Amino acid sequence: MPLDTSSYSLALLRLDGRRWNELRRIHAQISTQAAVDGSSYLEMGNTKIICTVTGPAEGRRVGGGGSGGEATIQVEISVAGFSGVDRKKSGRGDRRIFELSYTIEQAVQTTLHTQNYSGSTISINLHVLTQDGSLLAALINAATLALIDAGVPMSDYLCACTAGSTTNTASSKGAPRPQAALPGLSSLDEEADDPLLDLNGLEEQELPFLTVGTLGASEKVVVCIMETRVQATRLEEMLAVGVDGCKRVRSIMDSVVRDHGKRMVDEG
Amino acid sequence: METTPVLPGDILPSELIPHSTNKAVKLGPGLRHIPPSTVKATISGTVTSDLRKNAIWIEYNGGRYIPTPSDLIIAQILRSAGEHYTVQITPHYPPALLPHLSFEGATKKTRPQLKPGDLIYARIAAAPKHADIELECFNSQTGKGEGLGPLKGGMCFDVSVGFAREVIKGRRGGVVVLEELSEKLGFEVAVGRNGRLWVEGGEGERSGGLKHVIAVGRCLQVCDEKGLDERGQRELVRQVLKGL
Amino acid sequence: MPISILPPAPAPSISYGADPSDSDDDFDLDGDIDMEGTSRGLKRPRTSQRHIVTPGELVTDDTQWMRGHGAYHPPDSTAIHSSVFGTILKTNKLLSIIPLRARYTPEIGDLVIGRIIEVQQRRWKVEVAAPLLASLPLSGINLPGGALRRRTAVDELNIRNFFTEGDLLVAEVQSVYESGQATLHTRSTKYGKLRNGFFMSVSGAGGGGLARKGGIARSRRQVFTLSTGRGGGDIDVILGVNGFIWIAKHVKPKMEEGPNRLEESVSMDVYSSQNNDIGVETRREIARVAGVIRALVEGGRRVDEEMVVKAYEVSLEMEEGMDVEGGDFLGGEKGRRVVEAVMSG
Amino acid sequence: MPREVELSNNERDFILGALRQGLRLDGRGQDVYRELEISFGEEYGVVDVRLGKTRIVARISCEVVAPYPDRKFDGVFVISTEFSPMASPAFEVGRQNQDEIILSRILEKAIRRSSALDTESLCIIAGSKCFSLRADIHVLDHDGNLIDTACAGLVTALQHFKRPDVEVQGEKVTIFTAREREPVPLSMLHHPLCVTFSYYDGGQIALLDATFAEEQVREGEIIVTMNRNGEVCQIAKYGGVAVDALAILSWTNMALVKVQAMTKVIQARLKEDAERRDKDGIAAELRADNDRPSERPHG
Repeated sequence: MPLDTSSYSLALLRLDGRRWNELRRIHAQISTQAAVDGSSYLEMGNTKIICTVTGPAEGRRVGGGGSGGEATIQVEISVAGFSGVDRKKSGRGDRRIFELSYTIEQAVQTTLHTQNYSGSTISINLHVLTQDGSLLAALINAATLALIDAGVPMSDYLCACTAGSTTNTASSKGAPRPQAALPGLSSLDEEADDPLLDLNGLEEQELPFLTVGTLGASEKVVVCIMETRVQATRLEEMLAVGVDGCKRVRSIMDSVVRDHGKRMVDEG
Repeated sequence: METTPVLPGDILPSELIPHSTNKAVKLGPGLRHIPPSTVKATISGTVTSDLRKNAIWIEYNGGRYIPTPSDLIIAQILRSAGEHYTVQITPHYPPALLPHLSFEGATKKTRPQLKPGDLIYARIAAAPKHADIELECFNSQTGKGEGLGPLKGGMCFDVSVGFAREVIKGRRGGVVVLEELSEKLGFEVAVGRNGRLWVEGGEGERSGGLKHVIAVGRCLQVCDEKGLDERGQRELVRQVLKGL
Repeated sequence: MPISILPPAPAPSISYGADPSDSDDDFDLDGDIDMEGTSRGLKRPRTSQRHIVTPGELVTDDTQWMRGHGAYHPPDSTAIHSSVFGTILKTNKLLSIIPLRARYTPEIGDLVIGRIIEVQQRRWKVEVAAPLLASLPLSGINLPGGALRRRTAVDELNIRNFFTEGDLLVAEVQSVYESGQATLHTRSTKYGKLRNGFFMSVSGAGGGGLARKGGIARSRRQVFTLSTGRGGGDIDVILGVNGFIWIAKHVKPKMEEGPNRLEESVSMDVYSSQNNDIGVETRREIARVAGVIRALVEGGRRVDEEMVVKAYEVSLEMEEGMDVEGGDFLGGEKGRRVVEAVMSG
Repeated sequence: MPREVELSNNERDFILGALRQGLRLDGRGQDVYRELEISFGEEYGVVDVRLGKTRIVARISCEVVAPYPDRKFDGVFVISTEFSPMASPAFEVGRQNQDEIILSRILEKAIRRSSALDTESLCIIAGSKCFSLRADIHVLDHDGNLIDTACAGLVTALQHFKRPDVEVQGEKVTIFTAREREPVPLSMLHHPLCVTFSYYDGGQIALLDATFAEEQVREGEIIVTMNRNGEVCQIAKYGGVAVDALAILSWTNMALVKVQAMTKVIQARLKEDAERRDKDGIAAELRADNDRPSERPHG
C-alpha cells in the first residue's frame, strides 16, 4: 500500500491531520469487568484493547521450584480476527504474538512489586479489538491500567508510545541503499526529516519507528523495541520524542485513574 | 600403582587383579564381576588398583557425576520442605535430601537456616538405587562437622569430574596447581567430587581477595581443559601470579 | 460496570499538563492530613478519605514518616512514594496506602467463605480469593464424636468424609504466615460446611480499611438471619470478608446448644453434603437476597447487614407496589432503583 | 529430568561483587568480546562459529519451489533454529524454549525484516519458480551470548553460501550443477550483526558478550543490531530494569564500533576461505572438463 509521504513536507500535517508531536485521542476506562480482579479498556486512536487481570492467585505450580520468591506473570494476548484490515485467524504458535506477550511479561515483572506474592500468579489477558498502529504501546498501557485497578503494587505507571521518523531512506519498501554509499552522503537530504509521535497503522507500514516504554514520567526506559532499519543518527530524536510522548501518556492515564477513584470515593 | 587402559567389555587380565589370601577383592566403579572369577570392564578408562585395600577400580574422566556413598560434594539448596532441605547435586540428577538436623550441633532451634541457592559442602550418606539420595553435613558417629556445612561467600567453579578427583588426590593425582598457588596466595578451597570447586579468598571481599579467587579459579579451569602436566601447571601458575 | 459506548467526544486537548488532576499531585501533608491522628490523640487511625494517590506518586519526602503497605522508597531515596491506587491511611507515624480495589489479604480473625481445591495428607487447600490458597489442617476442624477426641490415623485416611474437593465452608483465619498464606479453622459450631443455599462472589473486595467500596465491609456481624416475607421463612446470610457470600435457608440446630453439650452436637451430620428440603418460597427469597446484593455491588455500595436488610425491604415494597410483570429479577434499571431508594431512605 | 542450571547465591554475589570492581571471571574488560572463531565446512554455506565456549553451526541450503502467491517476485527465505540438549541441560528436544523463540524472532528481524538478503534475486520466474533458502541454526554449546553468535554465524553463512546458477529461456529453466557452472553467491544488501549489552546496577555497568553465568545475574539486556554503515536494523529491550535513554544511545554508538570490528574479522575469514577454495576450484574444474569426453560414449 504505497503511501504518499511527500505531502508531509509541504503542510507539515500528517495523513490524519496531526502535527508531528501530536498524540492521537486516548480514551480509557478502568474497572470495566466485574468478574475479574482488575480490568481496563483503552483506545489509542483506532487501536482498541480490553485487558483483564486475575490474581495474584495461586496457580498451577510450574516446574516445582519457587521462582526466587516472586510472583509469576502470565500474559496472554488474543488478537480478534476482525481487528486488522485483512481478516486473519492468528494461530496459537504465532511468534510475533509470543514476542509481544514476552515483552509485556518482562516489562511488568520489573515494574510490579511482586516480592510479596511468592508462589502466586498474576495473569494478564489482553484482547485486541482493532489495530491501527502502536499495538505494543497500547497493550502495555492497557495492562498497566488493569494492574492498577487490580491493586497490584508497582513502582510507577508503565507507559508506552511509538515514535517514528519521516526518513524514508530505510523504510522496508524504499530502495535499499547500496553498501558502498557513505553514511555522510545521505545525511544531507535527511536534514529536513522530522520525528513523529504516535504512529498510526499506515505510517507504521511506511516509516521507521520504535516503541518506547518508560517508567512513569522519568526518562528511564523499560521497553525499547525497534523493528525497522534506520540511520543511527536518527535514533536520538526518535527516542527523545518517544520518551516525551510517554510522559504525556502517563498524565492522561493518571487522570483516568483519578477520575475513576474520585467517583468511587464520592459514591461510596 | 599400575595403569592399563581398558575398553568396555574387556576382560581384566588376572595379573591385574590383586590377589590376597585373607581379604576379598573389592571392585570399584566401572567393573563388573561375572562368576566364577571373571572381571569385566564396563567403561573405558585406566585400571587402577590399591593393593593395601585390596581394591581395584577404573579411573576415567568425563561423563556425569554419579552419586556414590561417602563422596564429598558441593551441592546447592533448592528449597526447604518439612524436615529436609531439597538439594541439587548436578542438574542431571534428581534432587537429594539433606535433613535439617544433619549439621554439627544442630537442634531444632539452632539448625542453620539456609535459603534456596545457598551452597553446602556435604557427604553422601546413602545413594540407594530406587529412593532419594541422602546427604549429611556431619559425621553421624562423632557428631563433628569435619569441615562440612554451609559455604559462605567465595566462588564456585565447574570442572570435569575426573579433574575434581585428581585435585582431591593432590600431588598423587598429578595436580600441583593448588600447592604452587598457595605459596603466594592465601585462599581456602573445598573440592566436590561432583565437579565443583569452591574457592574463597580469605577475609573481606577486597579487590585483592576477589582477584585471587578469580586467579585460582582460572588456573584450575585451564588445568582441567588443557590437561596440563606438572611442568605445564607450574608454568601456568607462574604466569598467572605475574599477571597479578 | 460494562463498557459504555461513548458518543463522539471532542478530541481532548494535548495540554494534559494543565489537567486539574495535576494540582492534586502537589499533595501537601500539612494541609490535608495534618497530624490530626496524633494531635487529637485518637486511637483509631484516620484516613484522608477524599485524597487519592496513584502509583508512583510522591506522598511525602518528610523523613518522620514510616513506610507501610502500598508505599515504597525508590532506590537511593528516603521519600515515600505510593505503589498502589488508593487512599492514605496513617497510624501514628506509619503511612500506608489502602488500595481502592485489591484482592483479599487475609488477616487473623477474618470470617471467610472458601472452597476446597485440593485434599492433601493432613490438610485441605482452600480457595479464599487470596493470593495464595489457604490451608485448613485436619487438626483445625471439629471431629465428630466430641471436641476432645484425638485425631487418629483413621481420620487421615477418611479425610474426604469431612471435606472433599468442591465443598464450600465457612471458617475463621487462625494465623497468617509471612508469605501471606492463611491457616483456617472451623472449631466452632458457627463454622463448617455450607449447604442449603446459594453462593456468590464480589470481586475486588480486598484492601481492608474503610476505603472498600462496592464490596463487603468488615463489620461486627458478618453472619445474620433475615426473616423474609412472602412465606420464605428465615434466611441465613454469611458475608465472607474475602468477598464470598453464602445465602441459605435457616436450619435450626437439631440439639439445644449448651456449653456442656457442645461435644455431642458435633456429629457426622455436620459434614453431610445433602441439602434439606427447601420450599419454592424460600428459594425465591434466597434469589431475591442474592439479587439485592448484586444490585448493591453494581451500584458501588458497601455490603453489610444494614444495607442488605434495608435493600431487601425496599425490594419487597417495590414488588408489592408494582405489577409482577418484571418478575423477581433485580437487574438493570430495577436494581438501580432499589439502590437509590435505599440511599435516600 | 534435567533442570535449568540456576546459579548459587555465592556465585551470584561473587560475580556481581567482581563486576562492581571492574573484574570479570575470565579477565576480560567489560567491552571486550571473546575471540570469534569461524571455520567453514566442505560445502558452501556451512559455518561453525565459536565465541568462547558458545558454539553454533549455521547451514544454508536451497531448493526450487513455487513462490507464495502474494509475493510473486520474491524468493522464500526461512530461518530455523534448534537448541540441542547437549548445549544446556535446560534444552529439550521438540519443545520450544522461550529463548529459542526470542532468538529466532531477533534473527528474523535483524536479517529478514531489515532486508539484508535481497529476496527478489531469488526469484527465477515470477509467480512460478523461485529459490527457497533455508538457514538452519544449531546451538551446540551455550555459554552465553547466543544471539550475537547466531547472528554472526548466519550472516557469515549467507555470505559464504552459493546457489546453483540458472538459465531461463522463456518458460524453460535450466539449473546447473556445481560442475557445469560455478555457483552464484547470494545478493546481500548489507550485513547486520547483533551486539547484546547486559547491564547491571540500573545501567551503570554494561557488559558485552556476557557468559552464561553473567547473563543469569544481569538486570536486563538490550540487543542492538547494526550494519557497518551505521544503520540500526533492530533494537530489542524486552523489559528488564529501566535504564536511561541516553545510555541506550551511547550503547548504540559502542555497538557500531563492535560491528565494524566483527565485520572485519568475518570478511577476513571469508577471504581466506575463498582463496583456499579457489585453488581447489580450478583444479576441480579442470578435472571435470577432462572427465566429460570420456563419459560421453556411455551416456
